[in-house]
Amino acid sequence: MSTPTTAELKPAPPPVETIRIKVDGRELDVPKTMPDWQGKPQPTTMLQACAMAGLEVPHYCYHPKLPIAGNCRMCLIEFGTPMMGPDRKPVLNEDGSPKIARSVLPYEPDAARGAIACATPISPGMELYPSSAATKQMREAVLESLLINHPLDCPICDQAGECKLQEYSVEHGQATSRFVETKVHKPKQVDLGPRIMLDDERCVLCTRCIRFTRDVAGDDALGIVNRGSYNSIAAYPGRQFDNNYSLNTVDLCPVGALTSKDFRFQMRVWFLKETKSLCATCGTGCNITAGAREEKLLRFEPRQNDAVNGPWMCDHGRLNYKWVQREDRLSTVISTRTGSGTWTGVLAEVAEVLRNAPKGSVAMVLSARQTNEELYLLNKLAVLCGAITDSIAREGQGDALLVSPDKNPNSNGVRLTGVAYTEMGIQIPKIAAGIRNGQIKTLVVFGEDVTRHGLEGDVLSRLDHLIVSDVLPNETTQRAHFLLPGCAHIEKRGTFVNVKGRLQKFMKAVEPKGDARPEWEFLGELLQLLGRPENFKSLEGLFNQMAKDTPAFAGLEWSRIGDLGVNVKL
Amino acid sequence: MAFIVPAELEAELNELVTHYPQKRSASLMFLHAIQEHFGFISKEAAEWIASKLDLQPIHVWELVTFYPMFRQHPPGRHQLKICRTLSCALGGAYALHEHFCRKFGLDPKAHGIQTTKDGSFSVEFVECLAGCGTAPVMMCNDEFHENVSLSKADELISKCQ
Amino acid sequence: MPQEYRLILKHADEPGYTPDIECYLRHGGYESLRKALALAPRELPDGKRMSAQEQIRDEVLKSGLRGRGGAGFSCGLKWSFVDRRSGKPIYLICNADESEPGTFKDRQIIHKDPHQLIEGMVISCFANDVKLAYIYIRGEMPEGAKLLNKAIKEARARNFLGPNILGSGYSLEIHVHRGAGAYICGEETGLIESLEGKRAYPRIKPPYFPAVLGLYQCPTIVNNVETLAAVKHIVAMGSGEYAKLGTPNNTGTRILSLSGHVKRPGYFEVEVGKVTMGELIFHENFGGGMRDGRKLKAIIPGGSSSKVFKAGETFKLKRKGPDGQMAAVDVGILDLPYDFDSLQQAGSMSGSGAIIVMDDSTDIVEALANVSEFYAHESCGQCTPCREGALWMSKALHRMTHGHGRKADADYLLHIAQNIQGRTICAFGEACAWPVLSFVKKFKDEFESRGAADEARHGSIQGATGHPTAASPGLPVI
Amino acid sequence: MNNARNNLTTVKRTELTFLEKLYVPTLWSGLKVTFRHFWNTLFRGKVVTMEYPEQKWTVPEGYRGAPYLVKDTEDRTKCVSCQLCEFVCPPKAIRITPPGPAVDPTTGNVEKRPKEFEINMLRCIFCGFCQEVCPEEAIFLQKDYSLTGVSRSEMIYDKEKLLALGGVHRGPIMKWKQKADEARKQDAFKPE
Repeated sequence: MSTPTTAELKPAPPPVETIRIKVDGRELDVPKTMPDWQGKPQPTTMLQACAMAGLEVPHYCYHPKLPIAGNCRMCLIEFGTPMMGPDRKPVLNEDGSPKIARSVLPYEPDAARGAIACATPISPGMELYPSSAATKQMREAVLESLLINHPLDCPICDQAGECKLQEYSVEHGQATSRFVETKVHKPKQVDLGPRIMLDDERCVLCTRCIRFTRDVAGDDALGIVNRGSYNSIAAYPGRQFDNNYSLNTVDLCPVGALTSKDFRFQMRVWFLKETKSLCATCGTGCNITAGAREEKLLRFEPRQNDAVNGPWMCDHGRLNYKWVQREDRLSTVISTRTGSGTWTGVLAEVAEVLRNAPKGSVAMVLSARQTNEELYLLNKLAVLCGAITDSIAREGQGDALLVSPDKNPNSNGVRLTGVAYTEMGIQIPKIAAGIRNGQIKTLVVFGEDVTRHGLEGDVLSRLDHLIVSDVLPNETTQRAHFLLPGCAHIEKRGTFVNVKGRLQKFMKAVEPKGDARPEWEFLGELLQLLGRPENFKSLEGLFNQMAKDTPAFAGLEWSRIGDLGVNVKL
Repeated sequence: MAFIVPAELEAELNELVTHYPQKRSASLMFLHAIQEHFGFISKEAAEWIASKLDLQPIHVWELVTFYPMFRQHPPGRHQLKICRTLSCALGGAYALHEHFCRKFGLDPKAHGIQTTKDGSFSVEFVECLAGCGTAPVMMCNDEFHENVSLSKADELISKCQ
Repeated sequence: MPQEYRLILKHADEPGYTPDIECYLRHGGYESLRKALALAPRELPDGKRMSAQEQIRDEVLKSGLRGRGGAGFSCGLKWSFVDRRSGKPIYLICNADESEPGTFKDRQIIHKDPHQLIEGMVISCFANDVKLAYIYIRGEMPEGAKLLNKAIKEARARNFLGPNILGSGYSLEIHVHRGAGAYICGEETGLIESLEGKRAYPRIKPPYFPAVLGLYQCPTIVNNVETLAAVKHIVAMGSGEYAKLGTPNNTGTRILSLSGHVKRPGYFEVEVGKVTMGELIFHENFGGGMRDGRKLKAIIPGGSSSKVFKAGETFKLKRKGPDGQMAAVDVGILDLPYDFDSLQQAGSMSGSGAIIVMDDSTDIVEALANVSEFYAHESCGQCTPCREGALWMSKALHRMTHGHGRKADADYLLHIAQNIQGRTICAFGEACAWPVLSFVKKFKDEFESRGAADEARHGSIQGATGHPTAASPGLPVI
Repeated sequence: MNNARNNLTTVKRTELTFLEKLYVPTLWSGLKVTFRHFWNTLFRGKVVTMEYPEQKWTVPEGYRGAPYLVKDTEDRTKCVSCQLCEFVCPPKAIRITPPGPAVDPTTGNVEKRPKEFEINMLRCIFCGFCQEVCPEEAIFLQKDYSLTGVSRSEMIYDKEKLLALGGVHRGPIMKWKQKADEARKQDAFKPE
């Protein structure tokens, strides 16, 4: 029990069967099988073997989490196999090493024949030549083919900067093309659905989008129409490509054919500051990369974490960032009692109120959208004031892939930090009754509009003190006597525990607006004002302190969580 | 315009489905049958087939746009398909095509399907019809014609009219 | 004197021979099937038993029958690859998608003697434990499909097909499936995809070898019409007799399709390798010589995808000399025996047995432009080199034939074609690249002089023309 | 390392001679230039200064003056807001606001224009990187070298001002128009 990172420390796996091959002349033992896109063991492919040798084989249609198509031909590599004599025994060189037959065209023994590395399994003694002249030539030729009908409109293409066609052209392409004919023109600006725009001219027909939506999202909405060079990706005319995972096709698209309407033309990607964060829309806790420029959030993209979301995320979560920087965002700290507008003043007042509150006269409603660290500090505060605490459950529709029916990002954090033990919201009627009968005089609310969860306006109006921290205005914040503007998770650091018990940390992508501050900061100050000086100076310190005090997190340290999180015992 | 499949045709189609272990396989035969009956594959037809075979309409549409024999628009009452591939080209298929086009006032340079204004004929070049030994060959609707000389072509037109 | 040897088409062109079952039965039809079904298991000297099915498969292997569809691969070997242990049903598909330009042999069998094909299929299915088989016939042969459907009905009525065939306990269903105008359906995995109701996109091999993961991911055999018809005769006459026809390693008879500028185009069934190219074109029993007293210029020996021969070419062929040793002998094009191996040694292939003859009036650039337009139209567009390259070559040739050629276009075309062959999912890459490679290499002067003349007229151009005739005629606009 | 150290040679500073230490000859040679100009201006009518700003200097070809945006011959902004100049600009003088997804269908298949394009001429160092990087030939360093204003904000030139100053570019590149024309000529698929 001393190491809660148990999920990572499985017993040593049985020794894997390996195959000895040569990659670019270097001997290498690779496992006989590797997991395929669904995780089932399949014979190791040339591409995987090259990756193990530290060589990236360029590809468009191949994606580790999609079935193999083998149509882009970009991953063609030259290879050789041990020569077999007529007696089915290997032919040997003079020095006793097996003689290798390079793959050649059967009808043209001087020309090398490539195999697609993404689909061709390796065999013992095989030699791969991913850096040979012939391989290089094959790549050049495929790139030339892909580019002849490409519109080359990088200046207006949103993919520019993260486009595989650009990258490979620089890395593997040739400087000039011989093409002098007119290009094939295809539909541009095709409205595929509410969130996706398609440019068929840019498409390299890798079919990643088709395979994703068919085999992963389970909505077989896309296909190829027409034939030959006129092939175009399309949805059925009149049918919207609108499933909740459609935007993943934008990430998958190696070129700028599929673009997100939301992000389209908003900013060139090279200006984005990318921050590792989490999606807080539901309990799944998909890992994301938040892109922002000059404190303006511009997009969320999934960040691969096979323990949680793989490389995907849902559209709803991806687009759920705009509220953070809304105009009416709470940005001033307010005390209606003194009209004070400074943190020092208001926190002093709040401390005064809580210090003088008799035991049992304080209640706290704390959102499961707060971070573990904040909940930990709030729980401390609750103990100090002898307060009754609870949180609000938020149930909704889930699906089979990623969306969880629990719409709180940190329900488990609420439980593990002791804010609510079993069922969330069970104490709310008790708090309401307490306020009604005058027993509870002070209510602390963090991140919830309690008027919509059983503590209506007339109940709140009976309170002596209503201390509220939130991000956006609502009826509760309007009634607050003390308003402490907080941060959205994307504006601060912290940790959440997802529905499956994975503790994950997130970083700060943008600065909060105005007076707004991370809650853990002012909570630390508040505790200090209440005579409970805390030891932490930073979030790291706070986390480590919390981990020591909380049984579920025992043994954890901020620096050891890593980008992909760790499993904790629920 | 409602898309209504007559009962006999539907029965025929239902029988076709039983030929295959998987329903989807029948889609090509469905398209043939529907096109034979209606002359072309409309959007409604594609959707009807899709629902009949438990497919997405895009699956059917992929086929309609892939296989050149399927039409998305009504062709002429008599469809003249002239083979343009090498043996027939050597045997005079281009002259034959031009002959038809001039006769009907169509563009002799266009290879794709062209329909006369009155909708009676449509002329198009198609690829190899597997009748190379008797070039030039052509099809008039489902009929196969070999050694089509220009005079034979005229006969064919008058027979159609 | 070279002449035809009619085995498969023995009766087809006889006066009064009709495609119905009565006529077929009168000519000894379905006797081979009876023979096959009645085969008793044989005891081998080593004590093993050889079932009837194994015996037929062994016969086909021993007969040396090579696939008549194009690749010329041993039929018996192909059958031996079938995964019989998977527990999944085995399917057999008759590839009647005869679409290689120049070929019209299968049409003769289907139209004139459909029962012969059915009988060959039933025997082949029996030999391979197939319960369900399909005939994939090209869409452009509606008449053939009707005839086959009728023949199947007749055969079923006589219990040559259906449940418990002739009381043997063996059951088989055959259905006719129509294509819809896609050349690529002749490729076996493309055909399988098409039969599954999808776009005819050939599958990647590995892992989708039809013998293991074919139709509906089950083991599948895909054989040409003529191959299956030949199976009937192998069973009828025994592998030994059959192998005596033709030449070693090129056994049996073949139906050759002769077209182009010859006096007597048509189909001829011959013993493989017993007739030379020159005899086929010039002998009065066959082509009867060039039309209008013209001279021979070029021969496409095995369907439009095979590499062209130029008149007057000679090849080094390995032949057994009088001393019994293999030696390289110079063989002129007209003395080239028409068989699988000789043509391969001459750098081309016999493909589907379609010979297209061109005389000296032929504009070789126009001819290649015609062939290239065919391949640009027929490319399925699944994989990059062929999708982009086939249309690219067609566009370049269209430009050349429309007065905007360049001297450099010869090398330009070779460059494109070389980047297609051997890099695609299926053999279509070769099919579209080979004509270009061989035409341009062998008639380079014609390409260059034409380009040079255009350049002299227009000055050097940079992509002056469009491609006004769409390479996809009738391509739908959505 | 050792080798490099051994190869070090110490260059001795040359001692000034007595005459050089006097500095008078050097002073004198400088004054000679002054006197020559004085003489030439006064008596030989050779003027080396001009009465700026009434008189203005004609700049040579290739002079790097202020960068302005240009329009094409059909009065369309050439800039497609690719933001490469913004990225490459060493003093970060350029600031582009890319547009929303509004499309102007009359301009072929160009889908993008800058909503706002600002150059802070106080920051601009006239290096010419923006012109060099521009894939659309939409920004050129022109011959303007005299930029004045009475406030800092006045020195931030906006899109309208830059376009007005930039004028029309008569270069042959009209790639978007050509693309649209080419597409219209094609059989199989036509835009619109």
